[in-house]
Amino acid sequence: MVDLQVNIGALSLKNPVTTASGCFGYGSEYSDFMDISRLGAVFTKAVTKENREGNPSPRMAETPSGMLNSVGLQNKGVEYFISHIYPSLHQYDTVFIANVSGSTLDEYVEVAERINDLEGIPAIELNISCPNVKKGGMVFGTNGESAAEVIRAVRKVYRKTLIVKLSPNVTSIPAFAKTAEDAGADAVSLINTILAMAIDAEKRKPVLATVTGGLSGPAVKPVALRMVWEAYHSVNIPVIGIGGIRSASDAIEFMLAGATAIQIGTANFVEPAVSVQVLEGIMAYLERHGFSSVRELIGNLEMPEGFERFRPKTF
Amino acid sequence: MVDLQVNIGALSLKNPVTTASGCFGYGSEYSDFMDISRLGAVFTKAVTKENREGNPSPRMAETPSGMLNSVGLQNKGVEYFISHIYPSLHQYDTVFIANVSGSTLDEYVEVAERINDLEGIPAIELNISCPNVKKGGMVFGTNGESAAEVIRAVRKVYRKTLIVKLSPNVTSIPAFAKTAEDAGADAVSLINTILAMAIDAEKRKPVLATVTGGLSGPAVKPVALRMVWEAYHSVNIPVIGIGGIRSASDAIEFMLAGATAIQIGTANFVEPAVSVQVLEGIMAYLERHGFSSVRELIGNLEMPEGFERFRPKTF
Amino acid sequence: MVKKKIEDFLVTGNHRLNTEYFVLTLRSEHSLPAIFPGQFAELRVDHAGNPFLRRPISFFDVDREQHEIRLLIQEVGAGTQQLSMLDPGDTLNMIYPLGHPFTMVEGKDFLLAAGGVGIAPMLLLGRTLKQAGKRPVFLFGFRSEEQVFDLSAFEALGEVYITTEDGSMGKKGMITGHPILETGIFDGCYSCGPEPMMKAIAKIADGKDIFCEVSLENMMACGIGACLCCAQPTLHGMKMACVDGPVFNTKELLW
Amino acid sequence: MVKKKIEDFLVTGNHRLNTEYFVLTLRSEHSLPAIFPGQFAELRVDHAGNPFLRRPISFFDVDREQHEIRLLIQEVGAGTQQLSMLDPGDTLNMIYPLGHPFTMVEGKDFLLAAGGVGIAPMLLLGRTLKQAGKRPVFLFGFRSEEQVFDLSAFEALGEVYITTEDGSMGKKGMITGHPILETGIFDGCYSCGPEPMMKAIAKIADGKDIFCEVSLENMMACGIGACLCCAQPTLHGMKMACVDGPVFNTKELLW
Ligand SMILES: Cc1cc2nc3c(=O)[nH]c(=O)nc-3n(C[C@H](O)[C@H](O)[C@H](O)COP(=O)(O)OP(=O)(O)OC[C@H]3O[C@@H](n4cnc5c(N)ncnc54)[C@H](O)[C@@H]3O)c2cc1C
Ligand SMILES: Cc1cc2nc3c(=O)[nH]c(=O)nc-3n(C[C@H](O)[C@H](O)[C@H](O)COP(=O)(O)OP(=O)(O)OC[C@H]3O[C@@H](n4cnc5c(N)ncnc54)[C@H](O)[C@@H]3O)c2cc1C
Ligand SMILES: Cc1cc2nc3c(=O)[nH]c(=O)nc-3n(C[C@H](O)[C@H](O)[C@H](O)COP(=O)(O)O)c2cc1C
Ligand SMILES: Cc1cc2nc3c(=O)[nH]c(=O)nc-3n(C[C@H](O)[C@H](O)[C@H](O)COP(=O)(O)O)c2cc1C
Ligand code: FES
Ligand code: FES
Repeated sequence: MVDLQVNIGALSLKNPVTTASGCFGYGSEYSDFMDISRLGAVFTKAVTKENREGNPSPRMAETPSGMLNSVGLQNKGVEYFISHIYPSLHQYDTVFIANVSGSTLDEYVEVAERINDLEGIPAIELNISCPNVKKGGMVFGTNGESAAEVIRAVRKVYRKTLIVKLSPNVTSIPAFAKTAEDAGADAVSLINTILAMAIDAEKRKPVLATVTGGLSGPAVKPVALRMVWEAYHSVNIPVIGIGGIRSASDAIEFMLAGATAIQIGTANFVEPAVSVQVLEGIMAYLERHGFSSVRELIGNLEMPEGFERFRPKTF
Repeated sequence: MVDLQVNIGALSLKNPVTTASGCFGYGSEYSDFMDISRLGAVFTKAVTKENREGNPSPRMAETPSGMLNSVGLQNKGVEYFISHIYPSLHQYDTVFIANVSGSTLDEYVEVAERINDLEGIPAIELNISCPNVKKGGMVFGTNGESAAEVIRAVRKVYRKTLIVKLSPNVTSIPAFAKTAEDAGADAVSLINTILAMAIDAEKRKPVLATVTGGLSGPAVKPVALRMVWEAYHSVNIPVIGIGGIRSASDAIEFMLAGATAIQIGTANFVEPAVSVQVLEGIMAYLERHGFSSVRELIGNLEMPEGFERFRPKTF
Repeated sequence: MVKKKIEDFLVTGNHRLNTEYFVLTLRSEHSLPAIFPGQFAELRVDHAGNPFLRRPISFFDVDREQHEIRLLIQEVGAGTQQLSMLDPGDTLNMIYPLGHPFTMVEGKDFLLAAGGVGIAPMLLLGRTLKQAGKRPVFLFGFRSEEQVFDLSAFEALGEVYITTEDGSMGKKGMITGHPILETGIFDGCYSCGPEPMMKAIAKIADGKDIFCEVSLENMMACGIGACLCCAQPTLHGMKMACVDGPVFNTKELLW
Repeated sequence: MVKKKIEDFLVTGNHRLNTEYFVLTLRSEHSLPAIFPGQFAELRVDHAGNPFLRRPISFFDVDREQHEIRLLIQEVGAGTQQLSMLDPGDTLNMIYPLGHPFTMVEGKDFLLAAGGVGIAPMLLLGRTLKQAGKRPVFLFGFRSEEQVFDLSAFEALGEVYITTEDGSMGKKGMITGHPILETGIFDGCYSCGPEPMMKAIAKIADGKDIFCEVSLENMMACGIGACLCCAQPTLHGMKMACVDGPVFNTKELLW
């Protein structure tokens, strides 16, 4: 048997296959289709301080090889999470990582602090990249100073593994990855969705009630892969790869680009058991290629000779 | 007959359907399949000061609903353009717009100056957004000061319609659109390709010899549409919409988002006569919906009530 | 709760009703789980990845003995067009059964009012009502005669009234103008179709103070309550059309 | 220059040769334009948009009387897999004829060396040589016997030698180790297949100072010289494999 274990900061995952925030509920939604306990981790739907109703409908639009969403962090708030959801998570033998969001710095800090007390939650993912809320989210994640500030503030109160989720809607991923590292993050995860838009030509209206939404799915994979590769070469903390993964090959590509673990988002909607299929595909690949540990894949990319002569320097 | 004419600065185009730089050669490549003279304009392949061999192969990778290219501005230089290509353009009854590129500010200026002298070329598109060259291109287009500097310098020597082609690889499109406007551009065109990457999992190598390349095709359309909409609301000069257009509906969506004209790129490779089909589709749409001029479509988007309450302010 | 399944069905029939509608017949190798009227399935249209998402389609009919289900589908875009080209012998992957079904309530006489392809869930609903000893009355609206198909399966269950917008068949106009709405005496009504139609039915039901359930459409990505895309605001907060619906009591809606 | 066309062909046959290879037969309503050996077509695989780009495939055979062309295709990925599922009666959209063909030169005896699906352009080339009164000799490399298919069409044109990597048929090893390369006396050779194989053939030809042309693969987006994706560095600068090639004289290449 190949060794599948990977480390994200102090946190050990039994394998690198995890599910992305907002795309897997809190796990139970998928329990009819697969064994949740086989996952390396589950990243929960965003948790905010208060109950949030999210944005008006329509919140979804299909696009070529992808989709837009403008859910807008709908969730019942951190108290509900602690009292109603957290207790049910113990039934699964996997790691749950809470996706922490907020509209203000204080909200982020408060939620992180509350979750720090939960023994069964060994890590949070700080979501400073949601493009679907007026305040917070991407507004923090696309400004270097705000990003550093919120990460530092959360770092002060949060003593377990702190993962910062980066926005792709920036000029320089290396700059934001470094900001996260310097501000005390134990890992970065990327990408969140790309700010995008769909229009109904016949009705001459935007499809989404919020006009813009976040693009996810296979369409964004090439962009995500580039950003993960850039982040890997810019920081010394682990990188978690996200964006359009729907096959073992996709997952392996992200690990070769430098990801220590990967998250599967939109693909769950199309194939509810896709995460287990990806895990099995990775195992078959490792055996076929004679690797003894999945960690040997991380950043294991043979670079074409002299490629640096041809591309703009981004890190 | 509906009125199809649109204006880009001082330049009048007989219709808004044009072909994108690097995706239509110099027109003649497509003359077996369609009547080039039906186009509103043709944007030529990049023209640089000297002959450029471009990047090593492989230069292309297919991705979900899109492709990566890393051609790298291959062209025979401005002298060759003037002596060999320019004379042949007169045979077509359409507007040719030269896509001007360079590695240094001086190169941009020199090429623009040479092309200013060509009577048959009424406009240039300043390409400060190519992601596939080490120097110049996107390096200018992702830094506000460099962008302003090169546009101002070109503006000084170029006296006809100056279109600036923006890079999508930035945090704020409105900022760069305004920079272009302030520096003297008569119009902005967007988007150029999104910096991206493809990996061959079996070979554990990047697919492209340059590692990264530019993503184009239907996959990028939702991102491009959002950026065109943002640009339209940020500046008072016309916006030319580009990115993943392959049908009349796509083209109309861009015009509703605010584009005065549109460019078709990658789709030409799949359907060589697609631009004429798009033009005919637009005409049918205008008649079906009772518009008398295509200009009535520009920015003609009914906004959902109160959407500003839900999305981050980007302009 | 019935466990949701993901399963490859065998296409055993694909029958064109008219230029817009067709009926797919699908067979399972196994006995079918309990399927209630108003529930739906998420169909995987294409394995090449375009369209990318699954398509939600209601159960039109269920034949437990043959392990067969039938779907009534209207061709509206790329996904339903690809479904229309399925041939017997092909397979179709489905996630099912999904959603909160129509509720059985006290009373005897029920109006089942539907427009266009909203007719789909009404056959199973009518049959279930009839089996429970109730009397379903069907009121269906079409654009014109060409859209109307063989309704004998409905006629076997109860009276069927028809309206067409152009008057080419049945009563001219919308179903909301049909006299049965005034003259008929119902203990409740069920509706599926365009939103303005359902709202009008809901208003009439409200006026008569009778039970009314509607099946709502919404853009769905997952169909199982995971993505939170199909939001439906209700008196009791934001609900998800795919798990809390698609059937809602109109009293709960903020209409 | 022959005008390039974009045309819907009718699929009249789809014949499986083995687990990997199949031959598509396509018929035009019109007489075919001149098509030369080594040229290719860009096939539109799918109308749903995935795979997104066309696929370049060489002409395997041309029947001018029947207005038919045949393509020999190896199933390697999603695109060729979809092509393998075409049935007679389906249509297939092609842009053709594309590319710079093999050149006819002075001399009588020619070696046509190919590996795997590189065999595709060799039938039309062999026939053209034979019609010009020359003697084609075929040397084909396969992985193993299972990959070998009926080669009688080639045998009708000239001698056929075979190697398999595992020795299950013909001579064991690569074609570059076949004795005919040493013992045969040729005025030139043509090659298509994996690059190392073509390089070895080119080296041998160079040693004997005879004419040598190879058909190169490259990633192609447009196939007509517009995108500049299929760059091939040559002694005379950067050339495009789709218009300046795919056939190149090895003297021109920077090998
Ligand atoms: C619970 C439910 C049950 C349904 N039952 C039936 C049925 O029994 N028969 C039937 O013909 N149709 C039914 N529909 C509608 C059906 O899902 C859409 O017509 C279909 O998804 C359109 O797909 P397309 O690719 O052909 O069209 P597209 O070109 O994708 O879209 C055409 C229109 O269909 C709607 N649509 C597209 N994708 C979705 C989606 N993922 N979720 C919801 N709506 C979408 C949109 O309004 C869009 O404007 C049902 C919808 C829901 C939500
Ligand atoms: C001039 C030319 C003639 C060819 N003639 C034949 C032929 O007669 N018979 C035959 O079976 N094959 C031929 N090929 C190869 C054929 O084009 C590829 O095998 C096919 O495109 C693969 O598509 P896919 O979707 O099945 O595989 P994919 O999964 O897309 O790719 C599998 C491999 O095929 C290659 N490939 C994919 N797309 C392209 C493209 N657009 N251009 C070039 N290579 C690509 C890549 O190396 C890739 O790794 C030819 C290629 C060229 C350039
Ligand atoms: C419907 C939906 C809801 C999402 N909700 C969240 C969220 O609450 N918090 C978050 O950090 N990311 C959220 N995301 C982003 C995903 O976690 C992921 O970063 C993104 O979708 C890219 O991955 P994918 O292409 O695999 O889906 C959401 C994505 C989707 C599609
Ligand atoms: C093969 C290729 C070559 C390109 N070359 C250029 C170029 O020389 N100059 C330029 O400004 N843009 C170039 N582009 C970008 C396109 O003009 C266009 O901005 C982009 O492809 C997005 O549009 P599309 O999705 O319709 O292709 C190129 C794109 C492709 C695919
Ligand atoms: S469709 Fe995903 S929650 Fe309803
Ligand atoms: S494939 Fe476009 S130039 Fe050759």
